[in-house]
Amino acid sequence: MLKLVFLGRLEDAAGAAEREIEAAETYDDVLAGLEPELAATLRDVRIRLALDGVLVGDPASLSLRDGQELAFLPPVSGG
Amino acid sequence: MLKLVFLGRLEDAAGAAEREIEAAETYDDVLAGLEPELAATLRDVRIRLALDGVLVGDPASLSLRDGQELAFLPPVSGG
Amino acid sequence: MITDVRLLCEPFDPAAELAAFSAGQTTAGGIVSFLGQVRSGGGVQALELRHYEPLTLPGMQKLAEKATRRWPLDALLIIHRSGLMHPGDPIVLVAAASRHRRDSFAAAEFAMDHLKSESWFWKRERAGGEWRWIEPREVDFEALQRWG
Amino acid sequence: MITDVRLLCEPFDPAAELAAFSAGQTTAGGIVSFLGQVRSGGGVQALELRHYEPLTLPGMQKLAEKATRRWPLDALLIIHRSGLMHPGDPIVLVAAASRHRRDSFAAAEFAMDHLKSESWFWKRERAGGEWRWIEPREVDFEALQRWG
Repeated sequence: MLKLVFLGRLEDAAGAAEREIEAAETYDDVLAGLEPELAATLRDVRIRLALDGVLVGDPASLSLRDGQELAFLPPVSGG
Repeated sequence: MLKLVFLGRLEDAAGAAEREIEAAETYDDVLAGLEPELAATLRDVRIRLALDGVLVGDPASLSLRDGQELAFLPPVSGG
Repeated sequence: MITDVRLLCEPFDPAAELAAFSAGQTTAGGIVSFLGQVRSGGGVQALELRHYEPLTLPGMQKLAEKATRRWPLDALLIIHRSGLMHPGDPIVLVAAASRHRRDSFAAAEFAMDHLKSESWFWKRERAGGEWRWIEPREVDFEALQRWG
Repeated sequence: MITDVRLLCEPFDPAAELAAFSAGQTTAGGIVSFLGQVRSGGGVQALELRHYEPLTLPGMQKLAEKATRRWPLDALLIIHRSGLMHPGDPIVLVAAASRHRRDSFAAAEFAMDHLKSESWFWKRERAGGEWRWIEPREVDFEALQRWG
Protein backbone atom coordinates (compact mmCIF):
# COMPACT_ATOMS: atom_id res chain seq x y z
CA MET A 1 0.00 0.00 0.00
CA LEU A 2 1.02 3.62 -0.61
CA LYS A 3 -0.51 6.60 1.15
CA LEU A 4 -1.09 9.67 -1.01
CA VAL A 5 -1.57 13.07 0.67
CA PHE A 6 -3.14 15.98 -1.23
CA LEU A 7 -2.49 19.45 0.15
CA GLY A 8 -4.37 22.68 -0.50
CA ARG A 9 -6.51 22.81 -3.61
CA LEU A 10 -5.32 19.31 -4.62
CA GLU A 11 -7.61 17.99 -1.91
CA ASP A 12 -10.58 19.22 -3.95
CA ALA A 13 -9.12 17.74 -7.13
CA ALA A 14 -8.64 14.36 -5.44
CA GLY A 15 -11.93 14.48 -3.51
CA ALA A 16 -10.14 13.76 -0.24
CA ALA A 17 -7.07 14.87 1.72
CA GLU A 18 -5.65 11.34 1.70
CA ARG A 19 -5.99 8.19 -0.30
CA GLU A 20 -4.50 4.71 -0.05
CA ILE A 21 -3.48 2.98 -3.26
CA GLU A 22 -1.87 -0.31 -4.22
CA ALA A 23 1.90 -0.31 -3.99
CA ALA A 24 3.61 1.17 -7.04
CA GLU A 25 7.29 1.34 -7.91
CA THR A 26 7.62 4.55 -9.87
CA TYR A 27 5.96 7.93 -9.93
CA ASP A 28 4.53 7.16 -13.38
CA ASP A 29 2.98 3.98 -11.98
CA VAL A 30 1.29 6.07 -9.28
CA LEU A 31 -0.14 8.56 -11.76
CA ALA A 32 -1.20 5.80 -14.14
CA GLY A 33 -3.41 4.33 -11.41
CA LEU A 34 -5.28 7.63 -10.81
CA GLU A 35 -8.19 9.20 -12.66
CA PRO A 36 -6.74 10.84 -15.82
CA GLU A 37 -7.98 14.31 -14.87
CA LEU A 38 -6.38 14.11 -11.42
CA ALA A 39 -3.16 12.73 -12.89
CA ALA A 40 -3.03 15.67 -15.32
CA THR A 41 -3.51 18.13 -12.44
CA LEU A 42 -0.69 16.52 -10.47
CA ARG A 43 1.73 16.78 -13.42
CA ASP A 44 1.82 20.59 -12.94
CA VAL A 45 5.53 21.43 -12.59
CA ARG A 46 4.77 23.82 -9.74
CA ILE A 47 3.65 20.90 -7.58
CA ARG A 48 6.38 19.59 -5.30
CA LEU A 49 6.52 16.07 -3.92
CA ALA A 50 7.58 14.82 -0.52
CA LEU A 51 8.27 11.16 0.20
CA ASP A 52 7.96 10.25 3.88
CA GLY A 53 8.30 13.92 4.74
CA VAL A 54 11.39 14.59 2.62
CA LEU A 55 11.18 16.84 -0.44
CA VAL A 56 11.81 15.06 -3.71
CA GLY A 57 14.12 16.68 -6.27
CA ASP A 58 13.26 14.73 -9.38
CA PRO A 59 10.01 12.68 -9.37
CA ALA A 60 11.36 10.44 -12.14
CA SER A 61 14.06 9.20 -9.78
CA LEU A 62 11.56 7.94 -7.17
CA SER A 63 11.72 4.32 -6.15
CA LEU A 64 8.72 3.58 -3.98
CA ARG A 65 8.28 0.94 -1.32
CA ASP A 66 5.26 -0.49 0.43
CA GLY A 67 3.99 1.65 3.34
CA GLN A 68 5.47 4.94 2.25
CA GLU A 69 3.69 8.31 2.20
CA LEU A 70 3.78 10.47 -0.92
CA ALA A 71 2.57 14.06 -0.52
CA PHE A 72 1.59 16.45 -3.32
CA LEU A 73 2.37 20.07 -2.42
CA PRO A 74 0.92 22.87 -4.57
CA PRO A 75 2.29 26.42 -4.31
CA VAL A 76 1.95 27.68 -0.74
CA SER A 77 -0.25 30.57 0.37
CA GLY A 78 0.46 31.03 4.04
CA GLY A 79 0.21 33.62 6.79
CA MET B 1 11.28 89.58 34.30
CA LEU B 2 12.31 86.88 31.85
CA LYS B 3 12.17 83.17 32.55
CA LEU B 4 15.09 81.10 31.26
CA VAL B 5 14.70 77.33 30.86
CA PHE B 6 17.77 75.08 30.57
CA LEU B 7 17.18 71.64 29.06
CA GLY B 8 19.36 68.55 29.26
CA ARG B 9 23.00 69.06 30.16
CA LEU B 10 22.48 72.85 30.19
CA GLU B 11 20.70 72.38 33.50
CA ASP B 12 24.01 71.31 35.02
CA ALA B 13 25.83 74.24 33.39
CA ALA B 14 23.26 76.70 34.77
CA GLY B 15 22.95 75.01 38.16
CA ALA B 16 19.16 74.82 37.84
CA ALA B 17 16.50 73.90 35.30
CA GLU B 18 15.01 77.39 35.40
CA ARG B 19 16.09 80.90 36.33
CA GLU B 20 14.36 84.27 36.43
CA ILE B 21 16.31 87.28 35.26
CA GLU B 22 15.67 90.99 34.84
CA ALA B 23 13.89 91.90 31.62
CA ALA B 24 16.25 92.17 28.65
CA GLU B 25 15.56 93.35 25.11
CA THR B 26 17.99 91.34 23.01
CA TYR B 27 19.61 87.94 23.15
CA ASP B 28 22.99 89.57 23.68
CA ASP B 29 21.56 91.44 26.68
CA VAL B 30 20.43 88.11 28.13
CA LEU B 31 23.83 86.48 27.70
CA ALA B 32 25.64 89.57 29.01
CA GLY B 33 23.76 89.23 32.29
CA LEU B 34 24.85 85.60 32.85
CA GLU B 35 28.07 84.14 34.24
CA PRO B 36 30.68 84.29 31.43
CA GLU B 37 31.24 80.52 31.45
CA LEU B 38 27.51 79.78 31.15
CA ALA B 39 27.13 82.43 28.41
CA ALA B 40 29.96 80.79 26.46
CA THR B 41 28.30 77.39 26.79
CA LEU B 42 25.00 78.79 25.52
CA ARG B 43 26.67 80.32 22.43
CA ASP B 44 27.21 76.79 21.01
CA VAL B 45 25.62 76.86 17.55
CA ARG B 46 24.04 73.46 18.12
CA ILE B 47 21.84 74.92 20.87
CA ARG B 48 18.38 75.91 19.64
CA LEU B 49 16.20 78.56 21.27
CA ALA B 50 12.47 78.61 21.84
CA LEU B 51 10.61 81.77 22.84
CA ASP B 52 7.30 81.08 24.55
CA GLY B 53 7.36 77.57 23.10
CA VAL B 54 8.12 78.61 19.50
CA LEU B 55 11.48 77.73 17.93
CA VAL B 56 13.61 80.75 17.10
CA GLY B 57 15.35 80.89 13.71
CA ASP B 58 17.92 83.63 14.31
CA PRO B 59 18.70 84.55 17.95
CA ALA B 60 20.00 87.97 16.81
CA SER B 61 16.49 88.86 15.62
CA LEU B 62 14.92 88.32 19.05
CA SER B 63 13.00 91.20 20.60
CA LEU B 64 12.13 90.20 24.15
CA ARG B 65 9.27 91.39 26.31
CA ASP B 66 8.61 91.22 30.03
CA GLY B 67 7.14 87.89 31.19
CA GLN B 68 8.35 85.78 28.30
CA GLU B 69 9.98 82.33 28.53
CA LEU B 70 13.23 81.65 26.71
CA ALA B 71 14.31 77.99 26.51
CA PHE B 72 17.79 76.70 25.63
CA LEU B 73 17.62 73.35 23.81
CA PRO B 74 20.82 71.33 23.36
CA PRO B 75 20.96 68.42 20.87
CA VAL B 76 18.31 65.85 21.74
CA SER B 77 18.98 62.28 22.85
CA GLY B 78 15.61 60.63 23.12
CA GLY B 79 13.99 57.20 23.17
CA MET C 1 19.80 33.30 22.04
CA ILE C 2 16.28 32.14 22.75
CA THR C 3 14.33 30.80 19.79
CA ASP C 4 10.69 29.89 20.32
CA VAL C 5 8.94 28.50 17.24
CA ARG C 6 5.44 27.08 17.47
CA LEU C 7 2.78 25.76 15.12
CA LEU C 8 -0.57 25.96 16.90
CA CYS C 9 -3.86 24.32 16.01
CA GLU C 10 -5.73 26.24 18.71
CA PRO C 11 -6.29 30.01 19.17
CA PHE C 12 -3.61 31.96 21.02
CA ASP C 13 -3.44 35.28 22.84
CA PRO C 14 -0.85 37.47 21.09
CA ALA C 15 -0.77 40.10 23.87
CA ALA C 16 0.02 37.48 26.49
CA GLU C 17 2.62 35.83 24.26
CA LEU C 18 4.31 39.14 23.54
CA ALA C 19 4.26 40.15 27.20
CA ALA C 20 5.92 36.86 28.17
CA PHE C 21 8.49 37.26 25.41
CA SER C 22 9.30 40.86 26.39
CA ALA C 23 9.53 40.05 30.09
CA GLY C 24 12.48 37.79 29.37
CA GLN C 25 14.27 40.36 27.22
CA THR C 26 15.66 42.81 29.72
CA THR C 27 19.04 43.20 28.02
CA ALA C 28 17.49 43.98 24.64
CA GLY C 29 16.97 47.61 23.79
CA GLY C 30 14.25 46.97 21.26
CA ILE C 31 11.55 44.44 20.50
CA VAL C 32 9.75 44.47 17.17
CA SER C 33 6.62 42.42 16.69
CA PHE C 34 4.32 41.65 13.80
CA LEU C 35 0.79 40.43 14.38
CA GLY C 36 -1.26 39.19 11.46
CA GLN C 37 -4.94 38.58 12.04
CA VAL C 38 -7.91 37.55 9.92
CA ARG C 39 -9.36 40.70 8.39
CA SER C 40 -12.94 41.54 9.10
CA GLY C 41 -15.04 43.17 6.43
CA GLY C 42 -14.49 42.19 2.80
CA GLY C 43 -16.99 39.36 3.11
CA VAL C 44 -14.66 36.66 4.41
CA GLN C 45 -16.59 34.53 6.90
CA ALA C 46 -13.83 32.12 7.80
CA LEU C 47 -10.29 31.23 6.91
CA GLU C 48 -8.61 27.86 7.12
CA LEU C 49 -4.91 27.16 7.05
CA ARG C 50 -3.68 23.66 6.39
CA HIS C 51 -0.16 22.44 7.02
CA TYR C 52 1.78 19.27 6.36
CA GLU C 53 3.09 17.90 9.62
CA PRO C 54 6.47 16.55 8.41
CA LEU C 55 7.44 19.80 6.66
CA THR C 56 5.72 22.84 8.17
CA LEU C 57 7.17 23.14 11.67
CA PRO C 58 10.67 21.97 10.59
CA GLY C 59 10.55 24.64 7.85
CA MET C 60 9.61 27.31 10.40
CA GLN C 61 12.51 26.20 12.60
CA LYS C 62 14.93 26.45 9.69
CA LEU C 63 13.62 29.94 8.94
CA ALA C 64 14.26 30.96 12.56
CA GLU C 65 17.82 29.64 12.34
CA LYS C 66 18.40 31.62 9.14
CA ALA C 67 17.19 34.82 10.80
CA THR C 68 19.28 34.31 13.92
CA ARG C 69 22.39 33.65 11.83
CA ARG C 70 21.81 36.80 9.80
CA TRP C 71 21.15 39.31 12.59
CA PRO C 72 22.56 39.51 16.13
CA LEU C 73 19.31 38.81 17.98
CA ASP C 74 18.76 38.21 21.67
CA ALA C 75 15.55 36.29 21.02
CA LEU C 76 13.14 35.34 18.25
CA LEU C 77 9.53 34.21 18.53
CA ILE C 78 7.50 32.72 15.68
CA ILE C 79 3.96 31.49 16.33
CA HIS C 80 1.78 30.43 13.39
CA ARG C 81 -1.75 29.11 13.51
CA SER C 82 -3.12 26.25 11.49
CA GLY C 83 -6.78 25.21 11.31
CA LEU C 84 -10.04 27.14 11.20
CA MET C 85 -10.10 30.86 12.04
CA HIS C 86 -12.61 33.69 12.00
CA PRO C 87 -12.35 37.45 11.43
CA GLY C 88 -10.26 39.09 14.14
CA ASP C 89 -8.46 35.86 15.07
CA PRO C 90 -4.66 36.03 15.21
CA ILE C 91 -2.88 34.03 12.50
CA VAL C 92 0.76 34.78 13.03
CA LEU C 93 2.94 36.51 15.62
CA VAL C 94 6.62 37.21 15.07
CA ALA C 95 8.78 39.04 17.59
CA ALA C 96 12.48 39.83 17.52
CA ALA C 97 14.56 41.28 20.34
CA SER C 98 17.97 42.79 19.83
CA ARG C 99 20.32 45.40 21.16
CA HIS C 100 19.84 47.64 18.12
CA ARG C 101 16.40 48.27 16.76
CA ARG C 102 17.31 47.97 13.08
CA ASP C 103 18.25 44.32 13.57
CA SER C 104 14.88 43.62 15.22
CA PHE C 105 12.98 45.35 12.43
CA ALA C 106 14.91 43.54 9.69
CA ALA C 107 14.64 40.11 11.31
CA ALA C 108 10.90 40.40 11.93
CA GLU C 109 10.22 41.54 8.36
CA PHE C 110 12.49 38.82 6.96
CA ALA C 111 10.63 36.18 8.96
CA MET C 112 7.24 37.48 7.79
CA ASP C 113 8.25 37.63 4.13
CA HIS C 114 9.44 34.03 4.27
CA LEU C 115 6.45 32.78 6.25
CA LYS C 116 4.17 34.32 3.62
CA SER C 117 5.72 32.83 0.53
CA GLU C 118 8.00 29.98 1.50
CA SER C 119 6.34 28.21 4.40
CA TRP C 120 4.28 25.07 4.00
CA PHE C 121 0.81 26.47 4.53
CA TRP C 122 -2.23 26.37 2.28
CA LYS C 123 -5.06 28.80 2.81
CA ARG C 124 -8.71 28.76 1.90
CA GLU C 125 -11.39 31.33 2.61
CA ARG C 126 -15.12 31.03 2.99
CA ALA C 127 -17.14 33.87 1.48
CA GLY C 128 -20.80 33.76 0.53
CA GLY C 129 -20.93 30.27 2.01
CA GLU C 130 -18.34 28.95 -0.47
CA TRP C 131 -14.80 27.79 0.35
CA ARG C 132 -12.11 28.89 -2.09
CA TRP C 133 -8.38 28.04 -2.10
CA ILE C 134 -6.11 31.08 -2.18
CA GLU C 135 -3.35 31.22 -4.75
CA PRO C 136 0.02 32.72 -3.84
CA ARG C 137 0.34 36.44 -4.53
CA GLU C 138 2.99 37.90 -6.81
CA VAL C 139 3.65 40.72 -4.33
CA ASP C 140 4.73 38.17 -1.74
CA PHE C 141 7.36 36.72 -4.08
CA GLU C 142 8.61 40.22 -4.80
CA ALA C 143 8.91 40.88 -1.08
CA LEU C 144 11.21 37.86 -0.80
CA GLN C 145 13.65 39.06 -3.41
CA ARG C 146 14.80 41.92 -1.21
CA TRP C 147 16.61 39.46 1.01
CA GLY C 148 18.84 38.07 -1.74
CA MET D 1 -7.46 56.73 10.63
CA ILE D 2 -6.95 56.56 14.36
CA THR D 3 -3.90 58.37 15.72
CA ASP D 4 -3.09 58.02 19.39
CA VAL D 5 -0.06 60.00 20.57
CA ARG D 6 0.80 60.24 24.24
CA LEU D 7 3.59 61.63 26.39
CA LEU D 8 3.45 59.88 29.76
CA CYS D 9 5.14 60.83 33.01
CA GLU D 10 4.06 57.60 34.70
CA PRO D 11 4.86 53.94 33.87
CA PHE D 12 2.65 52.19 31.32
CA ASP D 13 1.87 48.58 30.42
CA PRO D 14 2.91 48.00 26.80
CA ALA D 15 1.15 44.64 26.52
CA ALA D 16 -2.17 46.14 27.62
CA GLU D 17 -1.71 49.14 25.31
CA LEU D 18 -0.90 46.92 22.35
CA ALA D 19 -3.82 44.60 23.08
CA ALA D 20 -6.20 47.56 23.18
CA PHE D 21 -4.74 48.96 19.97
CA SER D 22 -4.99 45.60 18.15
CA ALA D 23 -8.53 44.94 19.35
CA GLY D 24 -9.70 48.00 17.45
CA GLN D 25 -7.87 47.03 14.27
CA THR D 26 -9.98 44.26 12.82
CA THR D 27 -9.78 45.45 9.22
CA ALA D 28 -5.98 45.66 9.27
CA GLY D 29 -4.08 42.66 8.07
CA GLY D 30 -0.94 43.48 9.97
CA ILE D 31 0.17 45.32 13.07
CA VAL D 32 3.83 46.10 13.66
CA SER D 33 5.01 47.27 17.04
CA PHE D 34 8.25 48.48 18.52
CA LEU D 35 8.88 48.42 22.24
CA GLY D 36 11.94 50.11 23.66
CA GLN D 37 12.80 49.47 27.28
CA VAL D 38 15.58 50.43 29.66
CA ARG D 39 18.33 47.85 29.24
CA SER D 40 19.41 45.90 32.27
CA GLY D 41 23.04 44.93 32.71
CA GLY D 42 25.73 47.33 31.53
CA GLY D 43 25.73 49.06 34.90
CA VAL D 44 22.93 51.55 34.29
CA GLN D 45 20.99 51.98 37.53
CA ALA D 46 18.44 54.49 36.31
CA LEU D 47 17.53 56.56 33.29
CA GLU D 48 15.79 59.88 33.19
CA LEU D 49 14.16 61.51 30.21
CA ARG D 50 13.33 65.18 30.29
CA HIS D 51 11.00 66.91 27.86
CA TYR D 52 9.97 70.50 27.20
CA GLU D 53 6.23 70.79 27.54
CA PRO D 54 5.56 73.35 24.75
CA LEU D 55 7.53 71.38 22.13
CA THR D 56 7.72 67.68 22.91
CA LEU D 57 4.14 66.44 22.55
CA PRO D 58 3.34 68.79 19.63
CA GLY D 59 6.48 67.46 17.90
CA MET D 60 5.34 63.86 18.43
CA GLN D 61 1.94 64.74 16.98
CA LYS D 62 3.56 66.27 13.89
CA LEU D 63 5.65 63.14 13.47
CA ALA D 64 2.50 61.01 13.59
CA GLU D 65 0.89 63.19 10.92
CA LYS D 66 3.96 62.82 8.71
CA ALA D 67 3.83 59.04 9.02
CA THR D 68 0.12 58.82 8.29
CA ARG D 69 0.51 61.03 5.22
CA ARG D 70 3.35 58.88 3.91
CA TRP D 71 1.83 55.39 4.34
CA PRO D 72 -1.78 54.21 4.09
CA LEU D 73 -2.26 53.27 7.73
CA ASP D 74 -5.42 52.24 9.54
CA ALA D 75 -4.03 53.37 12.88
CA LEU D 76 -0.90 54.63 14.54
CA LEU D 77 0.05 54.60 18.22
CA ILE D 78 2.98 56.48 19.74
CA ILE D 79 3.56 56.39 23.50
CA HIS D 80 6.72 57.90 24.95
CA ARG D 81 7.75 58.09 28.59
CA SER D 82 9.31 61.05 30.30
CA GLY D 83 10.68 61.08 33.83
CA LEU D 84 12.62 58.57 35.92
CA MET D 85 12.87 54.95 34.78
CA HIS D 86 14.69 51.80 35.87
CA PRO D 87 16.08 48.76 34.02
CA GLY D 88 13.28 46.82 32.35
CA ASP D 89 10.87 49.78 32.32
CA PRO D 90 9.23 50.55 28.96
CA ILE D 91 10.36 53.84 27.38
CA VAL D 92 8.60 53.92 24.04
CA LEU D 93 5.89 51.96 22.24
CA VAL D 94 5.06 52.52 18.59
CA ALA D 95 2.44 50.48 16.73
CA ALA D 96 1.20 50.78 13.16
CA ALA D 97 -1.75 48.94 11.62
CA SER D 98 -2.29 48.70 7.89
CA ARG D 99 -3.73 46.49 5.22
CA HIS D 100 -0.29 45.58 3.89
CA ARG D 101 2.47 44.63 6.25
CA ARG D 102 5.24 46.55 4.50
CA ASP D 103 3.47 49.83 5.24
CA SER D 104 3.22 48.94 8.92
CA PHE D 105 6.89 47.99 9.10
CA ALA D 106 8.02 51.15 7.32
CA ALA D 107 5.82 53.51 9.35
CA ALA D 108 6.88 52.02 12.68
CA GLU D 109 10.57 52.21 11.79
CA PHE D 110 10.16 55.76 10.44
CA ALA D 111 8.50 56.83 13.68
CA MET D 112 11.23 55.25 15.80
CA ASP D 113 14.06 56.79 13.78
CA HIS D 114 12.52 60.23 14.17
CA LEU D 115 11.70 59.79 17.86
CA LYS D 116 15.32 58.85 18.49
CA SER D 117 17.00 61.76 16.79
CA GLU D 118 14.46 64.52 16.19
CA SER D 119 12.15 64.52 19.18
CA TRP D 120 12.53 66.93 22.09
CA PHE D 121 13.84 64.58 24.74
CA TRP D 122 17.02 64.74 26.76
CA LYS D 123 18.35 61.66 28.46
CA ARG D 124 20.63 61.07 31.39
CA GLU D 125 21.77 57.82 32.97
CA ARG D 126 22.89 56.97 36.44
CA ALA D 127 25.79 54.51 36.67
CA GLY D 128 28.09 54.00 39.65
CA GLY D 129 25.93 56.50 41.54
CA GLU D 130 26.69 59.30 39.04
CA TRP D 131 24.24 60.94 36.65
CA ARG D 132 25.56 61.60 33.14
CA TRP D 133 23.80 63.34 30.24
CA ILE D 134 23.74 61.27 27.04
CA GLU D 135 24.90 62.87 23.81
CA PRO D 136 23.10 62.05 20.54
CA ARG D 137 24.54 59.12 18.63
CA GLU D 138 25.87 59.39 15.08
CA VAL D 139 24.15 56.12 14.13
CA ASP D 140 20.78 57.66 14.94
CA PHE D 141 21.38 60.52 12.51
CA GLU D 142 22.42 58.04 9.85
CA ALA D 143 19.19 56.09 10.43
CA LEU D 144 17.23 59.27 9.67
CA GLN D 145 18.84 59.82 6.30
CA ARG D 146 17.18 56.74 4.84
CA TRP D 147 13.85 58.56 4.84
CA GLY D 148 15.02 61.44 2.65
